[in-house]
Amino acid sequence: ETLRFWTTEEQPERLARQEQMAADFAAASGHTVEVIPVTESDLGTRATAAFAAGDLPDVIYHPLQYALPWAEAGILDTDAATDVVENLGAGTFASGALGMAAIEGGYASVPVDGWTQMLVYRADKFEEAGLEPPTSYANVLAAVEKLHNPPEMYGFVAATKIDENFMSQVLEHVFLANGVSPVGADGIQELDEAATIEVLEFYKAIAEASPPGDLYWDQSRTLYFSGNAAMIIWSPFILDELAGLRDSAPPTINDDPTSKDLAAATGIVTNFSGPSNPDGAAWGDIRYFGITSDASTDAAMEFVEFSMNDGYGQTLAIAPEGKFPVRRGTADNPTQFADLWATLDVGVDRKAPLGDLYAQEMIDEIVGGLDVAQRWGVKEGQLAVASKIINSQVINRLVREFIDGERDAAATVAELNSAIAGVE
Amino acid sequence: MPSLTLKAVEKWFGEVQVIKGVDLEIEEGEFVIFVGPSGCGKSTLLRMIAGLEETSRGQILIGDRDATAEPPSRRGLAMVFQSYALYPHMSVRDNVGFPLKSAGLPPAEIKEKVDEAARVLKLDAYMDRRPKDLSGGQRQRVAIGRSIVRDPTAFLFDEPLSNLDAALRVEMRYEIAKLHQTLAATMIYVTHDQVEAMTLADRIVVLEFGRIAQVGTPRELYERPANLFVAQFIGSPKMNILPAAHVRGLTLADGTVDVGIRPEHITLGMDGAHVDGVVDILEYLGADTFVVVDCGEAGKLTVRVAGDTELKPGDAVGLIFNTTRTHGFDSAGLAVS
Amino acid sequence: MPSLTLKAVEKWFGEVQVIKGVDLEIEEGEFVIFVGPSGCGKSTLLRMIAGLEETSRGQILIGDRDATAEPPSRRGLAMVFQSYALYPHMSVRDNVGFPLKSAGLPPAEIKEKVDEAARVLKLDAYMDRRPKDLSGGQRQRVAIGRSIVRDPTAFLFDEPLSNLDAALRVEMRYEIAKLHQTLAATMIYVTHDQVEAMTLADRIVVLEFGRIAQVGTPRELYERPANLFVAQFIGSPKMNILPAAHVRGLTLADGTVDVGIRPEHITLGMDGAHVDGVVDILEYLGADTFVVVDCGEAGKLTVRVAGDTELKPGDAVGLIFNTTRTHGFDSAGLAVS
Amino acid sequence: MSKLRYGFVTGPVLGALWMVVLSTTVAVAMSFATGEAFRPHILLSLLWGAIIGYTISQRLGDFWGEVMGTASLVILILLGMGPLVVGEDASSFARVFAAVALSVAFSWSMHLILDDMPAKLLTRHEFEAAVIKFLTGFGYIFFTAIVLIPFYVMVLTSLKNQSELIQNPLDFSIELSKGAELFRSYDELFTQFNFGTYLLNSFGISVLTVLITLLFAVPGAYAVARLRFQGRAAFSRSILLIYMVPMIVLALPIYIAFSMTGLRNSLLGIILIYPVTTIPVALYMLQGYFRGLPAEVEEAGLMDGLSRLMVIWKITLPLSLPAIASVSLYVFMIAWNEFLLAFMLLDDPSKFTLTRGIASLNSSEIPRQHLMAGSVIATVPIMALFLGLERFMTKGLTAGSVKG
Amino acid sequence: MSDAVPPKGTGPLARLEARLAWGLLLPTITAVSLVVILPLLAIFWISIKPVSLADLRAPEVVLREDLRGSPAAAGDEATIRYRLRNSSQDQPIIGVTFTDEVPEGLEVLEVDPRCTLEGRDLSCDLGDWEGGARETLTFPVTVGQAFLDNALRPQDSEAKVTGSASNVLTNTTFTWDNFARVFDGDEFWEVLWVTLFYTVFGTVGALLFGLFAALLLNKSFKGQGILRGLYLFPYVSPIIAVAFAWIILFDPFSGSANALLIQMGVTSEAINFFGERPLALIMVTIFEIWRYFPLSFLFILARMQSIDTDMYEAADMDGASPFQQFWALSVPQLLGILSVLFLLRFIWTFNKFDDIFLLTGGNAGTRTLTVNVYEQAFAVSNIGAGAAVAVVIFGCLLLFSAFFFKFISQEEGL
Ligand SMILES: Nc1ncnc2c1ncn2[C@@H]1O[C@H](COP(=O)(O)OP(=O)(O)OP(=O)(O)O)[C@@H](O)[C@H]1O
Ligand SMILES: Nc1ncnc2c1ncn2[C@@H]1O[C@H](COP(=O)(O)OP(=O)(O)OP(=O)(O)O)[C@@H](O)[C@H]1O
Ligand SMILES: [Mg+2]
Ligand SMILES: [Mg+2]
Repeated sequence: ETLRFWTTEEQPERLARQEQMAADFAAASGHTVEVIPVTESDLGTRATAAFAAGDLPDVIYHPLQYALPWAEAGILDTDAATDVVENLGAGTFASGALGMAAIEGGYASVPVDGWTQMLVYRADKFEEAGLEPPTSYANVLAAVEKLHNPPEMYGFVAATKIDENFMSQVLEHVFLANGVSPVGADGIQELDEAATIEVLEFYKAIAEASPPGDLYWDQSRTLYFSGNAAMIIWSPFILDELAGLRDSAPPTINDDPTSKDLAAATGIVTNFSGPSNPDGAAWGDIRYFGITSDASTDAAMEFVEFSMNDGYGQTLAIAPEGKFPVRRGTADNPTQFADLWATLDVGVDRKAPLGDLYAQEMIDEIVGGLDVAQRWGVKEGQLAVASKIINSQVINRLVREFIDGERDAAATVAELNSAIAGVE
Repeated sequence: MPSLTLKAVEKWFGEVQVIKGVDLEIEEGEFVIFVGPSGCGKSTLLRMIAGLEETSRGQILIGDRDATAEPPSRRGLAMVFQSYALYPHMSVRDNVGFPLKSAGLPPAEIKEKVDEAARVLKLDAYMDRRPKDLSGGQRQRVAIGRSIVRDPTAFLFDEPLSNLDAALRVEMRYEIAKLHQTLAATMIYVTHDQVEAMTLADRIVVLEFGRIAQVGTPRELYERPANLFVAQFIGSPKMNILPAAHVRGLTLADGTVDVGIRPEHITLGMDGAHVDGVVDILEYLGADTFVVVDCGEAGKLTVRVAGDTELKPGDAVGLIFNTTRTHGFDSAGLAVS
Repeated sequence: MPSLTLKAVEKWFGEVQVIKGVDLEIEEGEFVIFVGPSGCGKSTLLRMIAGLEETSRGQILIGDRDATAEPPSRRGLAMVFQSYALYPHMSVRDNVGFPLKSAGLPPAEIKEKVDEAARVLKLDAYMDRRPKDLSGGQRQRVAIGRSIVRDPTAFLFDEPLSNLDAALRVEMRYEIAKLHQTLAATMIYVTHDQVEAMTLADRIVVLEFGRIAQVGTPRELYERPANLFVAQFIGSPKMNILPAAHVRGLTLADGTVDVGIRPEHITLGMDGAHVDGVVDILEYLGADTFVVVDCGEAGKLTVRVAGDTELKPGDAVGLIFNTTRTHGFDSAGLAVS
Repeated sequence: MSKLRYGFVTGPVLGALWMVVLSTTVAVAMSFATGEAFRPHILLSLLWGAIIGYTISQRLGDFWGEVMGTASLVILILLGMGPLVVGEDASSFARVFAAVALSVAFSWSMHLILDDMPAKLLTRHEFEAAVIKFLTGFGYIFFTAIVLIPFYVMVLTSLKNQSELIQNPLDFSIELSKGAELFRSYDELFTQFNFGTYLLNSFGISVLTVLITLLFAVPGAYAVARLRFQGRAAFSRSILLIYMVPMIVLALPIYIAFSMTGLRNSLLGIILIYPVTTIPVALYMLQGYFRGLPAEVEEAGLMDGLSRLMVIWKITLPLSLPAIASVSLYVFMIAWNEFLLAFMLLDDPSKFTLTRGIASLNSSEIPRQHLMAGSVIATVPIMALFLGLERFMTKGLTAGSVKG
Repeated sequence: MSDAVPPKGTGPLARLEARLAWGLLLPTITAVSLVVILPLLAIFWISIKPVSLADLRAPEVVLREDLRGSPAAAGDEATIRYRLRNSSQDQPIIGVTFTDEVPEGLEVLEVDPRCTLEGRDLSCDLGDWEGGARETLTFPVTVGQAFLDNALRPQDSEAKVTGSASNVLTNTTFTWDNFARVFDGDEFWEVLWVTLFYTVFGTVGALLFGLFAALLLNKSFKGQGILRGLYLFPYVSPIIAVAFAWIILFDPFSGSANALLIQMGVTSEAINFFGERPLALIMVTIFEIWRYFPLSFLFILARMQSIDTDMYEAADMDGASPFQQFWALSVPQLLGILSVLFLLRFIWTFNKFDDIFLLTGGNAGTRTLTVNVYEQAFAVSNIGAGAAVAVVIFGCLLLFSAFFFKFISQEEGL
């Protein structure tokens, strides 16, 4: 069989690793795998289109937000995924990750890896200015107040490009921090007006402390790397290039593109809180292998099992800094993969294990976040609905319009409520 | 058996009738010229004979074969166009040989016939040039060459000389006359230049608004025009026409309304003048001078005098008609004799 | 004081010399016509006078003002173009009034002058039409009207009649002659039609390859051509030229190489024939017949005889020249007397 | 308006405006070339421009006077009091170069503008002639700038790397010393991003589109142009009408139909659909040309014994080669540049056309010099074609379309 | 002699010609109607159907079978499990049945009441299904030696499933919801306004710039050909290349244009050209002008060069100054081509999709009708709504075309 495998990890180096794994799989099983990169922002449309055309690939590597909607739309063969999980042993997976993809009678997809979103900040500047780490709205705003000094230093680089997933992620994180969710136990629920207004005003404040333009991960990282941003929100994937291990995205804070100075000056926060939710929340993302309804099921299952077993090391090694194992080990050795992960090198052009680059407590903070990370609708069992709302990007759009000053906060909340209700 | 016969031929463009019933027989070897003012339907009639225009009504016989429904390629006629219509992408040789090649003749035979035509038309020197590298007269000759090679039943010419300058036109006219003498083929020729018509034709067909006004030899048309239209159309400067009432001392047939007299049949002199007038303008042309005489109510008359006349504008003159050469026309414009 | 003077005027297009030093004086009120074969530089010379072409060398004086460097708008001349060059989007009235409007005249004055021009040219009936709704002759009249309104120092005409058909051309020719009589203005007129030149001009300037071949009245040119070129260019059919060696019994001036004789100065007859020949072709034209006689080494000669001649191709004839009307030319083509 | 018509008014006014135009031009050009800070000083530009305009219009100096004037303008600029302000850190060479370029260009062009203009009262013609020369100069600079700048940015961005660009977005100077390293983006596109395949796909598809289009359009256009039949006029119009249907309206059902028949995401589907979008254009262009061919040549063919079809083959086609070349080029261009359908219908990188390939460079973590390098790769062939065959291309454009 | 009425019918030569003409046109007509007419009809059909992208695939029964329990020896117990579900969450499937063959060596102990077992042929009738229905059937079996020998698993023999579902595309459910959705709220009017702004200013701007450029190049000088070629670049380059070049040039963050403006002191802070209302709309309009002025330029230049120079010479003689000539002669002469260009460009600008899609994706107040089609159909996956917008566009188009033909037939004699 020839399998087609869609992956959102489309950078050339990462693709190369996946192709290597595919080749190993081919050697082991005789099935060849064609690795097809798909831009993450296109993934939803393309999968739907391919489904309509009866032209789905066999396996899709996809983020959490698609798992349940796709299962519902019939794109995923949930039975196959369930069988894979069973074959591998449900007990070997981190229960949170598995739970997020659970459906009636099984699992939508097979969880692969995950990460927690981080608030990355210039610890050195914070210290200089005598600021508290940015663990809450108030702390962030205080830091913005002190540090925002464009164009040398922007207080924040907030996501404002509405068709990028990145903005959805950042926004959800900020909403969660203040305990606001569009879904409740019974599905869609009205947003809490007071708390939402706090979120909106906060986001507007950090957007105003950002450079103009449609911003997403790219500008956030570039500005932070050039030393022109005090705070950004980013995924752990930043950790290797932050330490100067990747030439195509070097820190430009000084003349040495391999400098580790910036890494040393950086602090990290995963659990973030707002005024209406003092406990705060972390935001995590899990990636899954979905087996599609058009797949050659047996071969596809074999491929997924291989990737989660013998190939798992390679899967994680694509970018260990952002791929924490959600399968911790096998039945025989329950910590096999967790141990393996700890030894993997990060970086592209230069390599080093994470432990060489960052303090252990920082790594623990990052990794530990995954277990407590939240998403809208997970607790309530309404993840599918929440995913649809996110995928429709209405929240991005309306928040952006609020930032642009088209509406006031209260009107925006009303608009948000009606737009969210409009997502069937 | 006539070479070509038109029977009550009509042509309609939509609701407009352009050829209004033409009957004509053309004999083998005859040189027939269609003349008439612009828009009278000369080209249309020729194209109907060629098969390039559908015949709306009536019949066209080639020999005794009814060719009305035949496409042009089957009629076996050759045509020379006003614009020459040479194939710009082919050499002269290929242009001339093209009809033979389309007919599928063997190359040797084509070569022979093309060389023969080239010899007749003195084209040898530029057989390998493209049409664009030829002068107007040469192009015209190539176009004729292309018609000759096929030995057509008849040649059709649509104003073949009108794109040439005056000197060249005289020369080519001479060559076409020679060609007709040599080939003795049936030729139908359209022109609006009456000099061409007079000098070349065996028979002239004068068309007026899609109808035949008169058919006859050049001399017949010049000397015995059947109606006012032909009288004025043939001859240059044109025949003077004046109301019979204003002419003194002419015996005229009954019903004569207008009298026609050509400029060369008037002499100047006071005695026995048929009309009097004042010299208006002199047109000196070297050999002759045309004197325009303003005769008051009789209108302006043109008189041909010798080139070296001593007349001046304003001189009073009397006009004496050569009475054997006057023409009378009735109220419908038809000649009375 | 002459109205217009050209002094050693030259025109170069890049490396090519088109006008090769022309000197000419044109008197007030004179009608001067430039003739010559196509490409000899007639239009170029006229456009240099108009100021539409730069003068490469030499001077152009208007009155006694040196106008060589003036733009067209300042020269105060008016020009009528071959293509009429009417403004297609303006009514006749606006076309005629345009020069006045450009000059910023008040509307009332414009109206007056335009109406006056319309009256002279009989344009009244279609003052509100667009040029495209006019016939050729009417357009020509509008173009003339546009020149008249400005009271120009001189009128320039570039082949104004060549786009008209034969009948209309005769008519407009008559009108231009009349107009010149009426306005008595200086007119410079370009044509390649020698009939126009002969009938209209006070003085004809014959150009040959950018040089003046001869200047003179029509009669001078016809009767005393200064060289072979003028002799053959003026007169239709053109003058017969034959080598002096083949003519019998003519007393010729020293150095005469070629003898010229016009068709109307030859009579047919055996006795005392200067040349013998065989009738080649007869061109019957009604009033006259032109007989082309093949005289062997003397070449083909054209003879004008009466229209009703009884000659046939192949008849042997003798040609008797009117000895007072022969022209002698030396080896350089210049007339010898 | 008439007040302006004095040499001593028109001269300074045009001089002042022209100086603004030129100093802006030089500032932009120098900024783009060196990345250093050059900017026009509008007030000083107006002042100096007016002064020089006045001197030239009044013929106050001889040749040497003008040279002196030009030199003092150079010095003024270098002293920072001229129409052009140069940043502190600019190299002295760039500084001097800019000053000299501006001064010489200004003096020389001001001369041309005011050349034929008398010093005192102007006629309408003289005044307008000077204004027109000014506007012409401005027009050339303006259009050349707006056309060239985006392409300049495109090409030079593709040769730089991300961090260089971010540090100084104006600095397009390239370090030739980097040699082949400059073309790293191109190299990566071809080695890692499959651009070789895209190029081949695009080329193949475009050529096939041209061939299929001609196959359909030539007979159709001939029929519409030459043959008389009922409904010809209506047909002629519906060609234009079809030509006006927006692609996106068609793309939707085509997308659906292709999805359901499995033609989506296949090169076959693209090759099926492209010609149909170009046939109406080609038909329209060719019929225009056929109409312009002399009917008599074809009639001569008929008289010479050919059937209609043979006439088309042996006479019309050879005669329309230039038109066919134009149409082919134009269709090739459409197919090569086509983006929407490729974007909607193609998913697999192995099947991408160039435009689709570039689109895929846009939204990933791919540095933007790659995006620009991709753009350059797509643009260069069409430009080369265009420059080489400008005559045909322009004819194709005018004959065929007002469409974009 | 002759009748005064034209003959009826066509002559033989005309018939021959007409037949040939239709023969030559047939391939084109077929192709074009397949790809243009048919889709247009489809658009109308879809616009009144409640259909989203995923509905294009009719619901079907998805079945998976496997053997549960890992029997190792003959006599072990296991279960054959059939898991079935309706692939659609909302569409019903009627008459769901399946048949399968039980592998040799498996002894079925108990048969579900909805199923019958004859020999080794199993057939089940599951009745009608609602959307989202799923079903698991289990059959306890004992394993015989034959099974262990053959190593044939239950899933190796394909089960045959029947069940009919109606396809939204072809059934008779109709709805006006799509149109309601399109016209609902302020959004439509905003989109319409944006479209008109973009179209009118884009068209007029391109015409004016084209006119200016044509005036510049309407004289012969050295390098005229090169400049003409150069000025056509924006139009002939691939849209995607120039659109991205613009995006990068005007990037608020690291674009050269902003850097330049800041350096020249025009603005102190970077301007977000493509991301800010109403600047984004103005920018896409400027882009449109930039990209299409070459076309107007080309046409106007061609027209200018076909104007008789005699006319200008006559005006020179008549003493008209250059501006007078421009207003009194050139402008009226160009009016024809300008109006034709205006109409055509108007229609095509109205139809334009790629440019805005690439530049802003329809954000920041630049969503035109065409971008809306894409948004509705693909971003929101609601094909029906997309089709409804397309129908609206098509309506506008017909309106323009009627106007166009009425006008153009006078101007150009089309
Ligand atoms: N295809 C056509 N449709 C309608 N009318 C036509 C067509 N062709 C010719 N006519 C009309 O038929 C009449 C005769 O045209 P035709 O070309 O035969 O005239 P003609 O005598 O050859 O004139 P000319 O000397 O100018 O060539 C004209 O009034 C012309 O307008
Ligand atoms: N702009 C030009 N550039 C180069 N050569 C030119 C130009 N205009 C005219 N000529 C050449 O100058 C010569 C004279 O041209 P001109 O138009 O004056 O002739 P003409 O006597 O008016 O001829 P015609 O009777 O055909 O109008 C011709 O050989 C022509 O080719
Ligand atoms: Mg005709
Ligand atoms: Mg001329």
